[in-house]
Amino acid sequence: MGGGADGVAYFGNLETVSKKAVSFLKKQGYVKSMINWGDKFSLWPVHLMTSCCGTEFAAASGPRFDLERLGFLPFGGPRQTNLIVIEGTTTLKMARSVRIVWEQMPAPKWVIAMGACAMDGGIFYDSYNTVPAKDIVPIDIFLAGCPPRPEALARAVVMLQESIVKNRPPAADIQVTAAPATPGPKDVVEAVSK
Amino acid sequence: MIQILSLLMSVSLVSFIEYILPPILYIIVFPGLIVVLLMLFFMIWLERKVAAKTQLRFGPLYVSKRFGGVIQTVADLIRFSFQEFIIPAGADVFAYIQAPGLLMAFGLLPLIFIPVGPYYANIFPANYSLLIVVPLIIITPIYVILLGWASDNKFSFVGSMREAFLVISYEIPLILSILSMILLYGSVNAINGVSFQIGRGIPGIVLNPIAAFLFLVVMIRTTGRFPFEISEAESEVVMGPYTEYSALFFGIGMSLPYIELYSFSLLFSVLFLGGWWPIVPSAAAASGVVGGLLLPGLVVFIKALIVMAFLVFLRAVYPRYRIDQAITVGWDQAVYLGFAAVALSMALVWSGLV
Amino acid sequence: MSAPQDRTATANLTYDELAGLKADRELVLLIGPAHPGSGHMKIKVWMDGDIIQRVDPDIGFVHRTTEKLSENRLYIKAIPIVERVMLPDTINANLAYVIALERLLGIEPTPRAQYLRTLTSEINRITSHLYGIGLYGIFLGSSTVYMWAFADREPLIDLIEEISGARITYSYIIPGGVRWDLPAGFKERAETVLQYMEARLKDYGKIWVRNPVVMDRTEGVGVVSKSDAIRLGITGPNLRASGVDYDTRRAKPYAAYPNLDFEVPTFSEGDCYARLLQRVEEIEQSIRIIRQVLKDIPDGRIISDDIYSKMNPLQKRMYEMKHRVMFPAYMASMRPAAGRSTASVEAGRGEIFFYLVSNGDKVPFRFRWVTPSFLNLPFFTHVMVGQHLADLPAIYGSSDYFPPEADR
Amino acid sequence: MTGRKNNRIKGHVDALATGFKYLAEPNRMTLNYPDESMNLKDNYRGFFAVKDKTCIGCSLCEIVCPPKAISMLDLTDAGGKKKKRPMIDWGLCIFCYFCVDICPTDAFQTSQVHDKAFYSETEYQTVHGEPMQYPYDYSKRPDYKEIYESFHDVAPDDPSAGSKKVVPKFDKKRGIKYEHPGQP
Repeated sequence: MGGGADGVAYFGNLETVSKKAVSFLKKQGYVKSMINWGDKFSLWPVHLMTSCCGTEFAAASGPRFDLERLGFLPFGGPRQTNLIVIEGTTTLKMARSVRIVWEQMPAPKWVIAMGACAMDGGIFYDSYNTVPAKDIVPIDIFLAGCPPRPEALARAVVMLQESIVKNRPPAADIQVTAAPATPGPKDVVEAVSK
Repeated sequence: MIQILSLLMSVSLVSFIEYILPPILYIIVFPGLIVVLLMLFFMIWLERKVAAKTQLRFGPLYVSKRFGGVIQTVADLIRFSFQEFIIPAGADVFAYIQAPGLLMAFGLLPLIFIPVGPYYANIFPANYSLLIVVPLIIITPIYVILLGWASDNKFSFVGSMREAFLVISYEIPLILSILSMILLYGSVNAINGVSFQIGRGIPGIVLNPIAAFLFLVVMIRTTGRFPFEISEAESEVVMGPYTEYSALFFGIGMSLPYIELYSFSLLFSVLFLGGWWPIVPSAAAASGVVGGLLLPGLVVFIKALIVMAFLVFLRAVYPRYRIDQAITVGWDQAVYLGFAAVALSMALVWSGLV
Repeated sequence: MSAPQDRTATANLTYDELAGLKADRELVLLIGPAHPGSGHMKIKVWMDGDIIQRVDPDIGFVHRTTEKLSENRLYIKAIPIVERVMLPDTINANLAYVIALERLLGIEPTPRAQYLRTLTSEINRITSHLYGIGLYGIFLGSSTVYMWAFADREPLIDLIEEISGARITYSYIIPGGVRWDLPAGFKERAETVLQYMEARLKDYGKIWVRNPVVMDRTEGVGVVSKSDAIRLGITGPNLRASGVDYDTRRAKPYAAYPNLDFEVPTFSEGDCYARLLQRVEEIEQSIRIIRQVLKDIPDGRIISDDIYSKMNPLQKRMYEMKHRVMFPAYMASMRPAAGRSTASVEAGRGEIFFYLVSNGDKVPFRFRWVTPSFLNLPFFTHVMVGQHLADLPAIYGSSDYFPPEADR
Repeated sequence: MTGRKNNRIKGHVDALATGFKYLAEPNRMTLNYPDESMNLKDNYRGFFAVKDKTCIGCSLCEIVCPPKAISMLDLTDAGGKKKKRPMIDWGLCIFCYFCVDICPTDAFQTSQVHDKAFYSETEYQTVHGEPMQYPYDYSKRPDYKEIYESFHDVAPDDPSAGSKKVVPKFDKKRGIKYEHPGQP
């Protein structure tokens, strides 16, 4: 424990110390599988309604499909969550919010691109105001349909859980997607593998 | 070194059981840390499950299908523990980091002063228990305010301001409610209060229902249950004071309302539900660990559990009040009710009915 | 932070300096677009203490350029586009567009198709109102009502799914008629669902509508007077909750509505509670309409002869076998004669207005539509001033505003 | 239900009693999805494939497709004759079934499969292998013959095939309940 110049006390450099500790712990096999188990059953999507698939997202958390069974609890703030479900089209204006929310979220984070609009553009493929979701954030699961049925969202969550258990790293760790200053449909994705 | 060893050897097994084990049991096991932790896991799961049941669905299930997903909170805790901890750029770092810890500490502190068995008097000074518990309960929300203040977020700020307003407006009803019971029992020692109820055979909730109702309302407010879940209102101020907190610190912060709920419920069952009645340990058994501590403690705990279950069930029924309505209730009707409760107690005592 | 601490220091300040102090006290909140109480929009709120001074909604987060897209595509391709804009209420958007298109083409749908359009439209109206009521629950903090409303949408959604083969985006109504006929035994199943819905509405009354906390939160909050409602141009249930008896189903009848007997409920108070009750009442009326439609529905073809005659023999055989309309190639090459047409339809949130101009080409020359949510937008900025911060979600939720619909 | 005068105490009691009623007698309508899945109606609009023999290559489906998810491929069959066949991009398809309905020969093989998700773009853009370009980007079109061979006449694989199939039934009291067709 050291003393800062202007009367602020530091516990070392908190960020580096905690990162070192976490990376050490994560190398231990049993710890890793425990973390995976925790992540698997605690996928909390952030409240980010990008478009109209939000109605089916809402129905998926509703009683008939009740994704809370799988530990999927929609939550308000981005700081406490670890999953974004991009619900349909992202417009140029919304793309910035999506990127900001994604960057506000703490580290192991996943993204589900829900619906045709988030995949290749769907019916709005040639609109001047929409962006494919993969140009904004790295995406783990793509989900077909317009809008996909709630079961399909459940399928995406199940597939995400499987990939977590199989130690597949989140797409955020593999791809480095540069945030376009003004993201547009023709912006090139720079996917750099580690 | 040798002196210490000889001292240890001189401590016989009997004195170990009599003098050293009970405080350890009391602090670590019950109603201390381990039970608090288990209660926390269970209560958060129960809240989600009860709400889900009322809402025509299952709630957490797949994490352990056979037991209805009872370890859901454990999974959430593990996930929170290993998530990235983010300190916002504008936050007051020192306050931001220490606030959740202090919150936890002050949330746990009242537990020491709530007697859960007659044996309690042998370990801790119980003579002023009610006088100590009240300020300890009231002081905790100050750290909630600190939490919001340190975060440098407007929603946290608004949320902590709401918390501050509500704390102030519900202090007087809480004090009046406890005061009326102190007047009735003629003692600030909660053990005397329980023996009063056991001796008369009437629980406090029947003796002074106004005070009990008022205490319940204050309890709902302080622990942020619906319809008084105002400082964390998700659709208004996101998560209120907790908006910027991530990872384990959020877990610590969010567990506070449940710890408060626990201490309040213990206090409620001691003050109003007859404490450890129907188990009335004899004088000999009262000084034993099992008869004096564990069995009465279990009874108090079960009563507290029922109270907690009722309070978490309210989530399924009510939306939330507006802040000004809640404050008006606190300063207006609740204070009148408090005076009525005190008057009722005085009338009971003076008329010699109890 | 520079506010003077000394009490006497403010005594001699001029008005402008005091106003500066006030600006120092002012709190500006940016609510949205990733805020649990905002939906797909950003609301900028200036507050003095807990009182809202000014509200500036920043819309356009879901602007998907439907008008421009439709002007570059075949007429038939606009059906899915208009649906995506009003996702809780797709049938009504679809119906409004198809009515405008039919007027351009000069096609008249068959009576049975008219009844089927009314039927699906009313079922969709119930699901749309339930969607609004459910989200209002979230805004006021009651997750139970949200869950219940979304649970009770499901049987109704299943009913339309039986007819149209999709959960939300039905694309059911086409020029000249509808795409599928009623399946066997539909009437009995629909009656079961309606009885279930009626029983559930009583429980909604107990836990939500008559709940004292809800009444405290909504009564007298966000009051829109009758004259204000007309002046601001708001529409739909919000307009009727302010005491204006205007319903497009009555004023400009379409589909099978002229033959049906139903009431248009109105409330005079114009506050959030009236808007909530308005939706509950309209659900009851919709149930009544659905019963009548199922009783009175005439037999016959579900597609007009204009379209049927253009089908090839295989498609005609498919229609006779499966009661399912196959598209003749004409659907991909519709060229309405030059002209213009309009259509108004009462959707769940209010009146949709369509304006189509054709210059004889296979794509529309002008495609213009006005959606109800956009018309309802001015009213909540109007009434939020002077209310508490906590009333913002209460008013927003009561208006049942759906941002994608407003942004188009 | 519409009156405004309300007894507050009765209101609280009613609300709590209704809550307790549903707590004591849970009226669940949850489908346990990954374990159970619904049998949808025959006309449900799910994933579909092309019947190669029936297709005459008239391109009507390509013309009518609203999101341009269908693009016609120029292929040569075994006899060396040129033919056109539709190719579907699931990243664009909105399941409106305009293509299915406009087909003059009813050449689409429909299914009720509706719950497909993909780990990467390469998986969905043809379902079977090589990624397809955007339909309007004709300059980069590769030879799709092999892909098409593996694609047509193949019913889309159902991710929920292994789960228990249930049939939703309407109920006056519970709204929706599920019945297992296999059980009596």
